Amino acid sequence: MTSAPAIELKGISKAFGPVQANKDISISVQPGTIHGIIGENGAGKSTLMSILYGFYKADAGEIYIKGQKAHITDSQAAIAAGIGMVFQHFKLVENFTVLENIVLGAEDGALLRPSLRKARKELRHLADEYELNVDPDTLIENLSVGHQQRVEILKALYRKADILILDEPTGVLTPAEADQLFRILDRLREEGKTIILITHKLREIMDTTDTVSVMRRGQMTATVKTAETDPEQLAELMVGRKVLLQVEKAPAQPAQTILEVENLSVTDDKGVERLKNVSLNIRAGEILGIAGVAGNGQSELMEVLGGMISGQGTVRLNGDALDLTGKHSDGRSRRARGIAHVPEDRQSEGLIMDFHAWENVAFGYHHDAKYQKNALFMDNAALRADTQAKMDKFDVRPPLPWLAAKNFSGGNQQKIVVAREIERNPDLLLIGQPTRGVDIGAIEFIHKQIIELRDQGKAILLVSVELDEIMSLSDRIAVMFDGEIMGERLPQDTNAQELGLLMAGVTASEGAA
Amino acid sequence: MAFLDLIQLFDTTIRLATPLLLACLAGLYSERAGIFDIGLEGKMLAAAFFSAAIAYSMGSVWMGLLAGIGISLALSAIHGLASITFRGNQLISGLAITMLAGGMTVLVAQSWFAQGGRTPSLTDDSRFTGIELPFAIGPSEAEAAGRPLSQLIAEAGPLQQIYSELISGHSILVYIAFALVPLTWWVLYATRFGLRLRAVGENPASVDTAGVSVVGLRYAAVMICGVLCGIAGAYLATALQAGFVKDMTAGRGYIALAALIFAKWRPWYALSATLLFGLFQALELRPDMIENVTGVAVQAQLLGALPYILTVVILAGFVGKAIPPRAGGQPYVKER
Amino acid sequence: MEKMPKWADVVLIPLISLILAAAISALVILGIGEDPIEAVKLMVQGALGSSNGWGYTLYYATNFMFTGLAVAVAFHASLFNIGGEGQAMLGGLGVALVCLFIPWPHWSIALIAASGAAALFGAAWALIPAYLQVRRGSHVVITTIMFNFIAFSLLNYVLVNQLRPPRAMDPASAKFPEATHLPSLHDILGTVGIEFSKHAPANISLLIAIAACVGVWALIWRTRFGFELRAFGKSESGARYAGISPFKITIVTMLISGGLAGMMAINNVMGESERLVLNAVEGAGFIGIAVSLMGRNHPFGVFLAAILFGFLYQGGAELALWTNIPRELIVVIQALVILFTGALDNMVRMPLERIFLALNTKKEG
Amino acid sequence: DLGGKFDKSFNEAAFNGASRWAEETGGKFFEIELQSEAQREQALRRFAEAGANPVITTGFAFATPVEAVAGDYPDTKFVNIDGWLPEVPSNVQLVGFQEHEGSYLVGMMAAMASKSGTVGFIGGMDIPLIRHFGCGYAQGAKAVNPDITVITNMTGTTPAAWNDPVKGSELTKAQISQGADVVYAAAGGTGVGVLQTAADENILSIGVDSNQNHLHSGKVLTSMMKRVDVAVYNAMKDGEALETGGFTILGLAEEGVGVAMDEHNAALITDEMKAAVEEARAKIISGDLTVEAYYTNDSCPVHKF
Ligand SMILES: Nc1ncnc2c1ncn2[C@@H]1O[C@H](COP(=O)(O)OP(=O)(O)OP(=O)(O)O)[C@@H](O)[C@H]1O
Ligand SMILES: Nc1ncnc2c1ncn2[C@@H]1O[C@H](COP(=O)(O)OP(=O)(O)OP(=O)(O)O)[C@@H](O)[C@H]1O
Ligand SMILES: [Mg+2]
Ligand SMILES: [Mg+2]
Repeated sequence: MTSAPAIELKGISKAFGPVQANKDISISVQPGTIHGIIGENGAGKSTLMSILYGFYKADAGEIYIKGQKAHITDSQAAIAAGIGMVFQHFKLVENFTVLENIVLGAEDGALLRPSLRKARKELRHLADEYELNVDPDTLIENLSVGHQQRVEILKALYRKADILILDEPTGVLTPAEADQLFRILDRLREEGKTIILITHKLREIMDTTDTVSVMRRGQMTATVKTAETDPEQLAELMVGRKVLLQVEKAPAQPAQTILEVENLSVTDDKGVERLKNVSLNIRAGEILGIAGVAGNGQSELMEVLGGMISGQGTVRLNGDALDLTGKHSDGRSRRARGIAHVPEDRQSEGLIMDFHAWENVAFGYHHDAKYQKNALFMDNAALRADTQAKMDKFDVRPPLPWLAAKNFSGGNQQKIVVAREIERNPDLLLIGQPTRGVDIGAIEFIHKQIIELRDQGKAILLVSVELDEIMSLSDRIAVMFDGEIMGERLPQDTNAQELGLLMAGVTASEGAA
Repeated sequence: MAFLDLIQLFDTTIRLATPLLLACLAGLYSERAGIFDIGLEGKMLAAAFFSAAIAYSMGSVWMGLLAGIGISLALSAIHGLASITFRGNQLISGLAITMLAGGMTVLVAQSWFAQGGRTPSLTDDSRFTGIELPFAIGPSEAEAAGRPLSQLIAEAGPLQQIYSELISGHSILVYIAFALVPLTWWVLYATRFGLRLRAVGENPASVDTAGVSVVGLRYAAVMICGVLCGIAGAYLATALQAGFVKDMTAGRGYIALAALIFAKWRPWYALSATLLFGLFQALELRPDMIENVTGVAVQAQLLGALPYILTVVILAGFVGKAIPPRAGGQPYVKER
Repeated sequence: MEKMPKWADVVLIPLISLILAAAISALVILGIGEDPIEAVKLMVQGALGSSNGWGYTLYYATNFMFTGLAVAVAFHASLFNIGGEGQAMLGGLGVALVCLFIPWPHWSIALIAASGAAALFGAAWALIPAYLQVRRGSHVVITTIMFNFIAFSLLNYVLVNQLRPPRAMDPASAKFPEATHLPSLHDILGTVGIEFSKHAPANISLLIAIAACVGVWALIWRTRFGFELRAFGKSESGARYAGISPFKITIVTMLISGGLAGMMAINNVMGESERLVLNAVEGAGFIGIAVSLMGRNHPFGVFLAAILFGFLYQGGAELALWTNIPRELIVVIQALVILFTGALDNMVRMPLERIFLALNTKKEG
Repeated sequence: DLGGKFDKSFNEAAFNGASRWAEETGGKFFEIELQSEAQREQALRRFAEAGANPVITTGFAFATPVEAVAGDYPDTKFVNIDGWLPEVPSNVQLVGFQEHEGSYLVGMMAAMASKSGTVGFIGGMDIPLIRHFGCGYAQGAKAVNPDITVITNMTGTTPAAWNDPVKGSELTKAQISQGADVVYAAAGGTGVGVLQTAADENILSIGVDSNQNHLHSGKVLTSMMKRVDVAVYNAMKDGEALETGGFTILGLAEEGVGVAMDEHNAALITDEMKAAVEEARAKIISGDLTVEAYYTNDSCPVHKF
């Protein structure tokens, strides 16, 4: 192929205040191909695409579209250049109809009615052509996530985009929905459209893309033909060194049952049942891993056990029932009972970003007797000393109790949370996404801590969307789909494929049938 | 209670509801675009003063109206600067603007006219007077007949009473205010601008990624708000009254805000809400009417507080739920 | 990495904002044909030049400490209490009832009871908006605005129909009995041999206000409740994780906030006018917002800002007395301070951050 | 008082009295217009300390502060107009007016001028003083026409009622719709709105305190003048010689109250009116006719408020 590249980026740089999100990035993408971009959390993928889409302004660099230098000053210019983007977080107006969302910004004139009429016709046309069916008159808030994504794609197509950027489109989709998405993408590629696909999932990259670029810490580390690479190489490029996929650990020695969960259900404030009659138990000295696509009830399970939301059913800790709805159903009561909780979202839940590190080390445990000076006041000096000790032990860098949480890097923030929870010496540790957005060194460290806690005879409930992490840490694996436990497996008796099917809601029997 | 009494009560209601309606619609544009505005009161007050001051000094009420709109726009620009450009706290900005207007009007009025913070009374050309609609019994008929207008109307048939007393005889600004209701509805729901305006108040990122300027839309909304507050203020000082006195808005901006919540940010509901609150104000002036009808004397203080109490009740969700535009009050930040 | 050193945030930004507000105020004074330098001289002379001036300055400052603390406490829990005005009105009612209807043997006991009543009434008036926010989802900002108006109507009703003595014209209560009159600064300082103006209204409430500053500081930064309050204010989801009850924090914080605003009444109602007049609060509830913003929500900052505003108030009164500058000038200054420190904060902050960032990178480079 | 210096009525009259004294004698006077409660005492003290003598205050709200301050400045004389105190300190003079007498006269004129048999009264703040005005007015009107309807409204219960022309205007319209064709405004700055609306709607109005006939020439029937200016002027003229320690009551006899007749209302006043008013005036002064004061037992014999 000798035609001009559909997209060419030269020397793109972008800083957000002190954070250098993109550093001198150059890539070129051929027309009619699917180009993958992978990279760790925070590598700068979304930023780069947002620059291409005119959402952010680059500090330096040039953009060429079909060989022509383009001045993409805002999204309008990007749309005019034929670029469409489906953001990681959808940009839809929840209480507008599908139709209104589609015409928004692409109206034909000052009056709405002709635009809407035209869009309705065009929409029917697009639906037929690409199998993108959605009811134009439904409100967005009444659509499933998968359908909302279709609206986003339709928005781009309606604007005649022939370059389509998708930012982590499958993170929120079921495997079936994801498969359908990839069929649509194939169709679009056949039409000659150029697609940029951002994802964390190596399988998707291998299956669908023609070429792939790897980003790390704001820089583009490599661009290769998909056919000429393999997942191991990509993973290595992504994190900058060989990944230790296997965690070293001794076999579990489970003892008495610590946690018993029977028929636990959670209904959210919209009345949707998020957790459906879940039953499980964990014994002392074992790690139960929960696998599943994000949004299938794992968060609710953690939250109800951690006392953040209420639920129905029975939960026993060391044989005594926990209060699930009443006065003692909050996080404080859970901690008092010996449950520690590393939440999935450390920035908005696990830490108060504006608090000093020493305040965060007391966060949740601020009623502990050892932190009190007297009946009235807290003992801040003791707290700071305690923090210093924890920071040294967990190798938090920099080891300064006075620093505000927001001024630590993600991995060190996570270490503070993990230190706080593990050092409490709980009977049960709930730990969600322990290594999300954490660098590889910290991952290893945190994994080691989890195993050590297990070996001290504690029960651990681990939730992670990283299948690798689940497989390598857990002593037993439960798979959740749509609020239910689809099945339990032992890591040594299963493989990613089987788990993947369960995660998609396909049970073994169905699979066989 | 006689029919005519009722008509007259409603007539008063219309006059008193007009500034509330204008301010309420002003707030509607701004808040629908996601900019909360508790500074309606201040903008009205500043506009009231400047419209009266300019109308007096130039002898033209239209110049006064323009001046009122102008000063209100200037305050809107400050609000826009604070809440859009500098992404500050919209509530604090609104509050500061109201205080600024409260202080500045008196300060300027005192140094300009030296009449203790008021403007001189406006005479005929420098104020809006009632418009007599065709076929209505108005002052000219009264003059011709040489009898008081009230008598002529009392003798007319009920339809003519409604027409002459209730519908005819208001100042042009009243008719403009009422015409603004369907206009606002149309703008909001039938035009491109309206779609974008509503979208920017719900999810500004959706507008931004659609290639439309969030800042531009929000400024436009804030400016429309300024224009309407300007008219509201000018109405107070040059139509309802003939001159400015200190603090003459007397909390109307806040009542309008209450009405806006009551109206769930919708134009037709805004009309009903402001008419209701206008009726409360009218009844406050006619305690005899309530007493005649209900047989109990209602405390004037209670009537005065009713709009606020009702708003709290509505806000508390005991009677229908008022959900504000989702992005309301939050500055749009795309880069931290 | 911090974008800016702490001292710049705590000292430099408010200072620049204040200078901007002062500069515009000076322009306003010039605009109405007066001399700003003369005006400042007169204000300083009138407010700080004599013990009488100080007495008034401190009297006003006492009011503002209470209302400023009220706003600041709520701010830490991310609640914006605009209802200080109404809460202080109700506090006044509490003080009046206690002073009028119970025969007190000594001012000290009366003061304790009146403080309690003031705090109770103010807190009660804040309770409803707080409850409606946590349980019914109505925003305290709007409800407290509404409650200011409702408080005014209520007070108006009570004063006109219940508390106004026969034959009196004012919507005001009768004078409180002698036994409830509080010692003024003159009396207090007299005991240690310091001459102080006899007539200035500053009174023992000042000491209570200062104690309240210390108390609020300890509450916010030294107690478990303060810890929870600040955590809740910074991150609601974090608070939910830690088992901090939003209901408890919101309700208790607003009670404290309303109570502090109500406590203002021991200064203006019990200490100064010694009767309850209709507009006793005179906007101090709103000034509390300016004071809190200016003082960066820290009790010590509130203390300093309250004195600054007390100075502005007394100085402004002097201006109105001896020049043609109306008292509304203070309202303008107050509005400008709120505008610059509160709403246009980023206008000052963004360029400063850029400067510090540039300095830092240079240092590192 | 809080109505503002240029309310075209009460406060303005006081200011005019002071100005007249200043012009005539070349003396100097300090003045301040208050917006704040705590300031009342402060201002009194500052004036007293600055050597002002006498210190004159207008408005009943000053009575209490004057009482509080007076004791501290025994050498300064204080005057309060309209105030009432149970005990008058020795250096304080309280000036009161027989407003009901003047109001009686304008009530008579209103009744004579009314064609509809309904006259109106719009008061400012609802306080005994204003009812006192209204009561005299009603008595006068009923004296002329026993069947006359007198409609009364008060603007409010707070000091803001002195300064709310919008309400004044709406109340006027409400009274007009109830048939009133003469309205008497005893409402400070609010009266500006009353007179304005009356003129707009082509009915007659009656001003108060100052002579307000000129505000809408030919539309203001008359004004019930309360010679605050005279009281202020006299107090200033007397200076240190001012008698204190009691009440001064200024009635028709002392020319403290009266009706305004000038070129602006000449056309409206019939000879019959003039004669009736003169007669009543003479009778009241001579004591042949007593106008009941509202204060006597806090109610009005001919009207229910
Ligand atoms: N609007 C913003 N303001 C400030 N910093 C930002 C902003 N958006 C991103 N960043 C920062 O820029 C860096 C790159 O972020 P970006 O979202 O591009 O990463 P990503 O590769 O898309 O990560 P993820 O896989 O988590 O989506 C991160 O450190 C992030 O915190
Ligand atoms: N003037 C101020 N304005 C705003 N925040 C402040 C101010 N002074 C201190 N803080 C903040 O208040 C918190 C505690 O302050 P505090 O006064 O307790 O500290 P300290 O007394 O100096 O420290 P220590 O607790 O060691 O005695 C810290 O988060 C600090 O950053
Ligand atoms: Mg991303
Ligand atoms: Mg009419």
